Order: sequence, then structure tokens, then C-alpha cells
Amino acid sequence: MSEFFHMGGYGAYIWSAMATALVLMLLEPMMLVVKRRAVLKDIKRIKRLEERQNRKN
Amino acid sequence: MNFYPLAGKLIPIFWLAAIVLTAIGLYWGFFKTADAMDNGMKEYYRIIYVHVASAWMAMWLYAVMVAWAMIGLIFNTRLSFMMASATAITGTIMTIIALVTGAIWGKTSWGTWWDWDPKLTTFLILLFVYIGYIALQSAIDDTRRSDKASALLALVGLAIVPVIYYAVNCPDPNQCASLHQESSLKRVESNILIGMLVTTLGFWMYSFATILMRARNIILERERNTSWVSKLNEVN
Amino acid sequence: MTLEVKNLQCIRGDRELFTDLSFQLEESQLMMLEGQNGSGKTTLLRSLCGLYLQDQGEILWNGISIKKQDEDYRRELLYLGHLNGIKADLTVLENLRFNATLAGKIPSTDKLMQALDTIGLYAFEDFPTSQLSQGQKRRVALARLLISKAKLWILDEPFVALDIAAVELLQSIIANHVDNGGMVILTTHQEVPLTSGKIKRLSLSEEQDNLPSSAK
Amino acid sequence: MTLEVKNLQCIRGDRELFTDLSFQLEESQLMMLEGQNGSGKTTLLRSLCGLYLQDQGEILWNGISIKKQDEDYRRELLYLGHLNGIKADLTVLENLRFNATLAGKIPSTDKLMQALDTIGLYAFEDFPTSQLSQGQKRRVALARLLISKAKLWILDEPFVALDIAAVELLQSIIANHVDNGGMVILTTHQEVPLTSGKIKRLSLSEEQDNLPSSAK
Amino acid sequence: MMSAFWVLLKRDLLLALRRRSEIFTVLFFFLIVISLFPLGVGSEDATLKKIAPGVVWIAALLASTLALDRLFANDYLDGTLEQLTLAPQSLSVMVFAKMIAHWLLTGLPLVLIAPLVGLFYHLPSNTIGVMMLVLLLGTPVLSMIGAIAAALTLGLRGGGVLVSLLVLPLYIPVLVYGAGAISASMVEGLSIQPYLLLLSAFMLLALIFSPWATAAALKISLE
Amino acid sequence: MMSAFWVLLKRDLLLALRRRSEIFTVLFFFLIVISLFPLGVGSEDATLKKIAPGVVWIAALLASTLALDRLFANDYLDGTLEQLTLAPQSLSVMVFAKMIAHWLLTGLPLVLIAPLVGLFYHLPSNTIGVMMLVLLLGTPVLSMIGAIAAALTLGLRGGGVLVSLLVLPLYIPVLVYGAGAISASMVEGLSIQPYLLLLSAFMLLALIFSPWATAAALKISLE
Ligand code: HEM
Ligand SMILES: Nc1ncnc2c1ncn2[C@@H]1O[C@H](COP(=O)(O)OP(=O)(O)OP(=O)(O)O)[C@@H](O)[C@H]1O
Ligand SMILES: Nc1ncnc2c1ncn2[C@@H]1O[C@H](COP(=O)(O)OP(=O)(O)OP(=O)(O)O)[C@@H](O)[C@H]1O
Ligand SMILES: [Mg+2]
Ligand SMILES: [Mg+2]
Repeated sequence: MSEFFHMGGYGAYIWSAMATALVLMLLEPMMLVVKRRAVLKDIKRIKRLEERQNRKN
Repeated sequence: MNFYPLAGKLIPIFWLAAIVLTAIGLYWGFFKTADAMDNGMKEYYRIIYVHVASAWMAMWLYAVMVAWAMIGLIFNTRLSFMMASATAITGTIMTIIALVTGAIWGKTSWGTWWDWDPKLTTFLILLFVYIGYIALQSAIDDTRRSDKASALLALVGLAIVPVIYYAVNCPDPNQCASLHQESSLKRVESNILIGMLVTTLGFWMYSFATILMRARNIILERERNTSWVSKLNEVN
Repeated sequence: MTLEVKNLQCIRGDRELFTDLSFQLEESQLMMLEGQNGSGKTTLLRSLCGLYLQDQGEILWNGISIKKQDEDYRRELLYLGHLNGIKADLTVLENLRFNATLAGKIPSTDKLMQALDTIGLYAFEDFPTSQLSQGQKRRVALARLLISKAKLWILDEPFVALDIAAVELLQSIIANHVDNGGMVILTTHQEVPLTSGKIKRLSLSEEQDNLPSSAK
Repeated sequence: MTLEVKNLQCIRGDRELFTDLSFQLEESQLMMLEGQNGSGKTTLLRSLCGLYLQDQGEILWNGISIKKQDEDYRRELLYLGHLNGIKADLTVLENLRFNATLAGKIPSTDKLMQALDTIGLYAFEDFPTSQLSQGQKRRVALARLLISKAKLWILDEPFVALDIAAVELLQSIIANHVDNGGMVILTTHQEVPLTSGKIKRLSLSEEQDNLPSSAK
Repeated sequence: MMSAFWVLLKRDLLLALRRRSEIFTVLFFFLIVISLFPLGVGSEDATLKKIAPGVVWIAALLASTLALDRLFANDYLDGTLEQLTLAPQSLSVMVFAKMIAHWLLTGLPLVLIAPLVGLFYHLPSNTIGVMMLVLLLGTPVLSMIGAIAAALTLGLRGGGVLVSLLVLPLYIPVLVYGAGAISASMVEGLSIQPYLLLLSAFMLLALIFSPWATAAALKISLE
Repeated sequence: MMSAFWVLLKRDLLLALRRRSEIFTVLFFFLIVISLFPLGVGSEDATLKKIAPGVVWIAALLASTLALDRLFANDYLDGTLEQLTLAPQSLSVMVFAKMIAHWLLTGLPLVLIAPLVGLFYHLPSNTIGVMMLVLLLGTPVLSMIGAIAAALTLGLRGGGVLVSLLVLPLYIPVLVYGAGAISASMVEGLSIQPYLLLLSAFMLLALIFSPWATAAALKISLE
């Protein structure tokens, strides 16, 4: 097993390349989800405001 | 706006496909291939699976982005502009992955992180073009203007990027007639090729998924005051 | 000649400035556009010039959309906005000559000097406009009215920075233009008696409140 | 506190704008500066601020020349010129806070918001000023008056671009300041009834004609 | 139509002459860039000759970028740009006049000062000739591509840097073949004709497309 | 007094960094400038090492000059500059705040990106260290001298030529010793200490004189 990760001495390079790809490709969707939550929250806020406005009128 | 719910249904499917395909591709690449290539490369050639997949995606997504921008300019459809800007960021990330994994590869096989060879230079420039597009778009507040301005920039890029590619690959026109870049794909063993192609397919699916997610975010953000958004399930 | 506006709608940011705005302007008519600060007067005037693309609706000049005939329409149009549109490093005369030539006619220096004289800039023709006072700069911009052959004048707060004499002068220039079959659309927050032609009034602010929608 | 002007003379280019100009302003006094376009009102006001160095004469604040005490004098001074002095890229609130801090006090956000509310910019606080209309921009600049502690206000055509409601509001702000012992010098070409305090009038245009001397 | 072209060209030149400092800033920048390298690299003849083509072109690129800001920004701020778009003339023609003025003020001076570069870098005289020729062919392309970017970024904050970011990558073909031609002229037996042909082709393309694209960009930005 | 300093510094940074993306814009701008040279000059190892010192300093010069406009011109046009001079604070202090903001936005990013230059140009690691150090010492001087020039040319007609003729050559010593130090660090046995001393001396001089000179120049320009 450790031989597999060792990769004939190139393990550090190979796995850091894989890790770069993995990290970036996980980070991107994570940030998209965070962004989506923020937008939804803002929409809910606007809606709340509108509803209160309507009740007042 | 029936794009929004449709995209919402498609995203999980693309995610599933992306994970499965990438996993198969990498599994194949790591376990079904020899430890060294015919041309003497050692285990480190296995970087190729992410490297080539991301490099190809970077180029393809540029084409996709320009296509969306053009459709937007011609038919003045707002969705196309949104798709264009959603594509740009995924394309940039793919370009960065290609550059970083390429640099790591370079360190193992040439002993240097960076060299000014045409292919690498082209990619660096591609990154600059992507960044320019994104920078212009984020510098403009007014969405109408930023859509159109960045689409026009993409159009200008469409005219000039091929010229840049030509110039970087053939700086000496006296010898350009003999320019013939042989794809090294032909020399590659078929098992490696399978791993590469399947991973690339996985990356395609990943790109679809993230682009659709981003497009949905953009739509929500721009239409947050409309009634159809306030009727969505997500906000109730 | 007529200017016709049909169901115009303009949205800035997330605010709807006006919707379903329609009116018609004939020769020898003057229209006063009214509304409080931020009600969308400038936006409307710029839309009429084609500088801002409305979100919905149509603007027709002689029955044809202004988008389809832009050079013909622009030949009949004179727009004066919040900015004077003069170069600080050029002299008064150079500025006026440039503006006139751009509008399509190459006027004689005599005619230009006469216009400057009328507008109250006699003997200032060789001053760089950077050395003029605020009101004098505005006059340089207004001198274009005197040499223009355009039918439709669109003036956004033309009286700003002018002294009382100049305000009167400008009123008579406008009245004259209307009497000669011209059309004028203007905004102003100042009370000025414009007595000529058939004055139309269009008011923007009643239609809605003045808050950004996020605060509504 | 008094502002005293003695034998002031200003020459711009080859034109003498005014000579031997003297006046005095006490607390609770308002001075209207009158004169046609180009008569030198702005030049005089800028001289009073120390932005333009007069050719002759003296400007004294509490009996001491303003050149010799500039920071002390500037602490008592608020100048609003033809330019609004606001940054287009900052939001309304950021602009106001910056201007206030620069003047020496660090105000609370509540106070700033209240000032914006009074001046008619409620709910606009997060707009970049580039997205405001002409009159709204002017209001951002004027909001400084509401949080200022300066004694002497020098206002160069403050009513420009404001709608009728805002003109009235500004008048009451000025009247209030004068009533509370402040001093105001202002110019305007608009007719506005300023009813408070003891109004002084100073007219620049009678003193001479309005031509550059080369044409005399 | 032509009258608008000429009057605008004349006006832009006049404005620049009134404010000579701007022309000089560009020239000075160019000269500083040119003279910095011999100082760092040392004055070996071979090295100097080797880097001269690249350095000249990069200096030209950067100098041209430096002045892009001015192309439309001032007109935008004082309202003359909106008057231009409202004039009953084709906007592309007027934009073209402005491009030419920009080139006359930033490109042409560089062509004229090229012999000085030759002197600094010990270049043979035929190379100097080639250098002037390719600068003459290439710098207009820089002005024309630059105009598009300047129009797109009109009134945006971060102006200067943003424009450079957009425009410098697009300049690369001109840089590669412009510098290539000068290098080739120093090698016995290499023909520079293909370079010149390519540069002319770029110029032609730019001539056809850039006034149109710039006018479109201006309209988008003014909205 | 200090509050005006901080609030102005904060404002200028805020204006420049209105969005986070603008920091990246500056960094990528440097990257582009840095990668233009190998394209123009060729990418042999020896050549790259030789031009590296010149390249980083030119990038610094360009960035500093491109952003000079932002230093006072915008404030002048929208009237904030006249408000600054009327504030009950020392103008030199405020000017100094603006210089620091300018450096933070144009000089510092370059210092930070220097390691990447090392990577691209195959520089040894001690040279990278030296490069960062001299950039840290030299770029503030560029900002400070630039500020004087910017203040003097503000709204000036014609006369600006003289000013740029006077001020731009003042950049040259900084560039020469800055580039010299980097070159020296690549040569075995050469001490870079004299370079560093000179650069520090320039910085000290600039620190003492430039805020004062700039404030004086501003007052003249505003009259
Ligand atoms: C520092 C950056 C890079 C290094 C060191 C590097 C190195 C390599 C190497 C050694 C190979 C093996 C195949 C061969 O020998 O031809 C390879 C393949 C490949 N590289 Fe890169 N690369 C880098 C960046 C890039 C970039 C930016 C691209 C973008 C196009 C790219 C695209 C490819 C492709 C498509 C292959 C697959 C083989 C082919 O189709 O030619 N590489 N790379
Ligand atoms: N560039 C812009 N981006 C977004 N919104 C804008 C922009 N310019 C103006 N607005 C908004 O549009 C509204 C109308 O502005 P407009 O300039 O048309 O008003 P106006 O009626 O001319 O007011 P004023 O009397 O003050 O000149 C304003 O409330 C302003 O907030
Ligand atoms: N920078 C300058 N250089 C030379 N002369 C100037 C300069 N600025 C203004 N002047 C001249 O000084 C005179 C007075 O200008 P000033 O701006 O003080 O007039 P004003 O009374 O404020 O006029 P307005 O009512 O139009 O604002 C003008 O005639 C102008 O020609
Ligand atoms: Mg308006
Ligand atoms: Mg005035």
C-alpha cells in the first residue's frame, strides 16, 4: 500500500497534483453553495420586508 | 423562466456522472496501466489524467463561453450572457489546474517548474484572457452593460486568440510551412488513453454541473425582486 | 414632424422609474418635464436621445422608431445635458466651432462671433473655457442653440448657473424656436414663465414613491 | 467672531474683478453675494477660504489674518463650491462619514443616517453616488451642513439642481444656522426668500462692466 | 461625414499640443525603459543586440497602454463624448479619427525616436531601418486594439490597470512578429518579408474591425 | 491630525479595492508584464537571468505611473481635493497618506509577486530575496516622486512638459541602483550593501521632502 503511495519516488509530485485538482474542484462547488445560501437569505429578507409593508398598507 | 427548475433537476445527474466517470478514469489510470511509459516516463506520467483532462476542458470551455456570448449579442437573450459568465469561472479554474499540474509534471520530467515553451505559454495567455473577461465583468455594476461589454470582449478575443496561438507556436514565419504539431496522443498506450478520456468525460460533467449551479445563482441574484422568485419553494 | 412615445418603461438598478409612459409632441410645442430629484427626468431625456435604451416601449420620430433611423433623427436633434460638453483646454470660439461642425454645418467665424455676442460672451472668444466662470461655461454650451438648425431641442436643466439676464435671454431663445415651428422638451426646477406655444406638462414623480425598492 | 475683509482686490488674467472691497460679517448674519455671471463671486468666495490668494487687501478672522492661522480658521469654515466634493465610487454614507471625519469629528452612524434622512436620501445610504441623479448628488454634499459644527458657511450656488422641496429645506437649514449664531455667505441666481437674521447684500457687478480688459 | 473626421482629428491634436506634458510623458517612459536594460544587462554587444528587438517592442506596447486612458476618458467626463455619439455622423468614422490622433501622438514619436535606440544598442543601420518600418506597421495596430479596450472600460474605476490587463495579451502577435522581424534583420540571409506581410495583415484586420468594435463598445459603455 | 491621516488612507484603499477582484487585477497585470518579455526577447536561460532585474523595475515603473492619475486627478475633478485643502489638518500629512495608499496598491503587490518572477526567470533563491528587498526600498520612492509630478501637472497647460522633464529623470537613480543590486546578487562575490545604502538614502530623502513639496505643489495648482 505504502508502495502505491510512494509511486517509485514520485509520490509527492503525483499526489500534490491530484490534491490541487481535488481541492480546487471541491472548493468551487462549495463556494457556489455558500453563494446560493447567501442569495436565498437575501431573497427571504426582501420577501419579509414586502410582507410587512403589505400588512401595514 | 423554466430554465431554472430544469437546471435544478439536471445538476444532481451531472454530479453523479462526474464522480462516477472521474473515479473510473482514475482507477483505470492507476491500476490498469504500467508503471512506465514506452518513452521512458516513470510513474509520474500519471499526472496526465488530471493534467490533460483539465487542459482540454480549459480550451473547450473558452469556446463554449465565446459561443454563449455571441448568441447573447446576436439574439439579445439574457440567459446566454449569464451562461457565458458562468462558464468563464469554471474555465479559469480548469486553466489553473492545468497550469499547476503541468508545472508539477515539468519539475519531475524536466527538472524545472516553468519553461517558456509554446504550449505552456499559450495556456498562460489563455489564463490572462479568462481573467481579463472576468475582471471586466466584475468591474461593471450595471448588469446590462457588463453583459454586453464582456460579450464584446469575448468576441474580440475570438478574433485575436487564434492569432495569438499561431504567433506563440510559430514565432518565425520563415519556417511556418513546416509547422506540424504531431499530437503525442498517438504514441500513448491505449490503457492510458482510456483513463485519460474517461477522466476528461468526468471533468466535462463536473463543468456542466458547476456551470449550471452558477447560472442558477446568477439568475436568483438578478431576479430577486421578481414574483416568480418569491414563489419558489426554496424561499418558502 | 412628430415625436411619439409609446408605453415607455425604464428600470435603473432595481427601481422602476416609469412605466407605460406615452405622449406626443408636435411642431411648435414645448413640453415641460417635471418631477423631484431622482424621479427619472434625465433618464427619460437620455432615452429620447437614444443614449439610454429603454427597457420597454417605443420612441418614434415621424412614425419611425429612432433606432432604425439614427443619423436622420440625430440631425434633427440637439441635446444639452447636465454636462456642458465643452473642452476646458480649447478656447470659447474653438469649442463653438467644433460643436457646430460636428452638428453638420461649417459656420463662418462671423456667425459664430455673433452668436457669442448674443449669448453674452463678447470679447471672450479667445479665452480657454477653463478660465471661465461656471455661468460663462454654461453659456458656451448654450451658444449652440443659436447656430443650430435642429428641430427638436432636448434641454436638461438649461437654466442652471445662469444669472437673471441670461435666464431671460434663454427663455426668449426657446420661445423663438417654438414660434418658428421647433419642438422643445425641457426640465427645470426653477420657476420660469415660458409663455409661448402650447405648453405641455408631464410629471414623473406622482407615479410612484422615491425609494429604492430594497427599502420598500 | 467676525470675518472682516479689507480693501480686497482680485485680478484674474488681465481683468480686475474687484478692488477695494471691504465688508464685515458678524455672528447671526447672512450675506447674499450678487452679481452676474463672471463677475467674480466664486473668486471672492474662494479667496475668503484661502483657496485663492488675493492680489491686495486682507481677510481677517477674529482680527487675525487667515493666512497666519489657517488650521484654526479652517476648523470654523465650511465651503461648498460648484463641485460637490463627493467620490462617485463611494456610497452615500461613506462619503458623508469621510467628509465629517475630515472636518474633525468622528460622528456616529446613527447621526449620519439621520442627516441623510433629513436631506431626503432615506434608504439611499448604500448607493454609490455615481448612481444618483444630479440633485441627489447635490444633496449628499449638502448633508454636511447638517452635521457640521463650523461657524462660517460659505456656499456657492447651493440651490443648483435641487427640486423645490429641497430648496425649501435648505433655506430652513440656513435660517436655522443663522438663528443659532452662525454666519453664512452665499450666492445664488435663483430668487429665494431668505427671511431670517439680518441679511446683508453685496453686489459685485455694478462696480464694473463684464468685459475682459483687452476689449475695453 | 469627412468634415467630422477632420475636425475631430484636428481637435484631438490641438488638445494634445496644448498639454504637451502628455506627449513627453509617453516619450520619456519609452526612453527610460529602453535605457534601463543596458544598465542591468551590462553592455556586451551581443547581449544588447539580442534583447534590443524585444525591448523596443515591449517599450512601445507599454507606452501605448499608458496613454490609452486618455483616448476617451476625458471626453467622457466633460460630456463631449455624449455629444459625439449624438452627432449626425457615423460614430465609427469619428472613433477612427480619434485612433489616428492617438497613434500620431504615441506611436509616431516612437517610430521617430527609434534611431536613438539603435545608437544605444549598437544596432547596424539596416536594422534601424527595419525597426522603424515594423514600428510604423505595428504601432497603429496597438492603438486600434487599445481603443476597443479603452471604450469598454470607460468610466470604470481601476481604469489604467484594468485596460492593460485586457489589452496586453491581445498585443502579443504584434510583439512576436514585430520583434521577430528586427531579430531576423540582424541574421544574414533571413527574409523579413513574411514578418512584414503578417504585420500588414494585422493592420488590415484591425482597420476593418476596430472602428466598428470600438463604436459598439462606446455605445454599450455610455448607456 | 492622525484621524485625517487614517481616514484618508482608508478611503483611498477603499476606493481602489471597492471590490476584492481589484487586488487580483493588479497582481495579474504584473504577471502579464513579466511574461511579455520572454515572448519578445526569447527564453534562453542566460538571457532571462540578465533581463530579470530590468523587467521587475519596469513593471514597477509602469504600475506606479499608470496609477499616478488616481493620486490627485480624480480628487481634483470632483472637488474633493479642494475639500482636503480646506480641512483643518496639515496638508502634508494628508498627502503622505495618499502616497502610502498609492504605494500599497502599486508597490507592495510587486514585492509580493517577486517570487513568481524568480520562478519564471529561473532565478536563484537568494536573488529573489534581494529582489524583494530592493523593491521594498525603491518602490516607495517611485510613489513619492511621482506624487510631486502628479501634483505639479494637475490641471496644468503646456507647462507640464517642464515638470515631467524635471521629475521623470529622478526616477532613474532608483531604477539604476535597484536593478544593479539584483544583477549584483547574481554575481559571486559582489556586495549588494552599497546599493542598499544608496536606496535607503533615497528613501530617506524622499520621505523628508516629498510630502512637503507635494503639498506646496497642490496649493499652487489649486489656485
Ligand atoms: C508547467 C506546465 C506544463 C508542463 C510542465 C507540461 C508537461 C507536459 C508533459 C511532459 C506532457 C507529456 C506528453 C508529452 O510529452 O507531450 C504533457 C502532456 C500534455 N499537456 Fe502539458 N504541461 C504543462 C502545461 C500544459 C498546459 C498549460 C497545457 C494546455 C494545453 C498542456 C496540455 C497538455 C496536453 C493536451 C497533453 C497531452 C498530450 C498531448 O496531447 O500532446 N500542458 N504536458
Ligand atoms: N448609472 C446609474 N445606475 C443606476 N441607477 C441610476 C444611475 N443613474 C441614475 N440612476 C437612478 O435613476 C434615478 C433617476 O435619475 P435621473 O438622473 O433620471 O433623475 P432626475 O429626475 O434627472 O433627477 P434630478 O432632478 O436630480 O436631475 C435616480 O434615482 C438614480 O438613483
Ligand atoms: N482659472 C482662471 N484663470 C483666469 N481667469 C479666470 C479663472 N477662473 C475664472 N476666471 C475669470 O474670473 C472671472 C470671475 O469668475 P468667477 O468664477 O469668480 O465668476 P462668478 O461670479 O462666480 O460667475 P458665475 O455666476 O458664472 O459662477 C470670470 O470672468 C473668469 O473669466
Ligand atoms: Mg437630472
Ligand atoms: Mg461662480
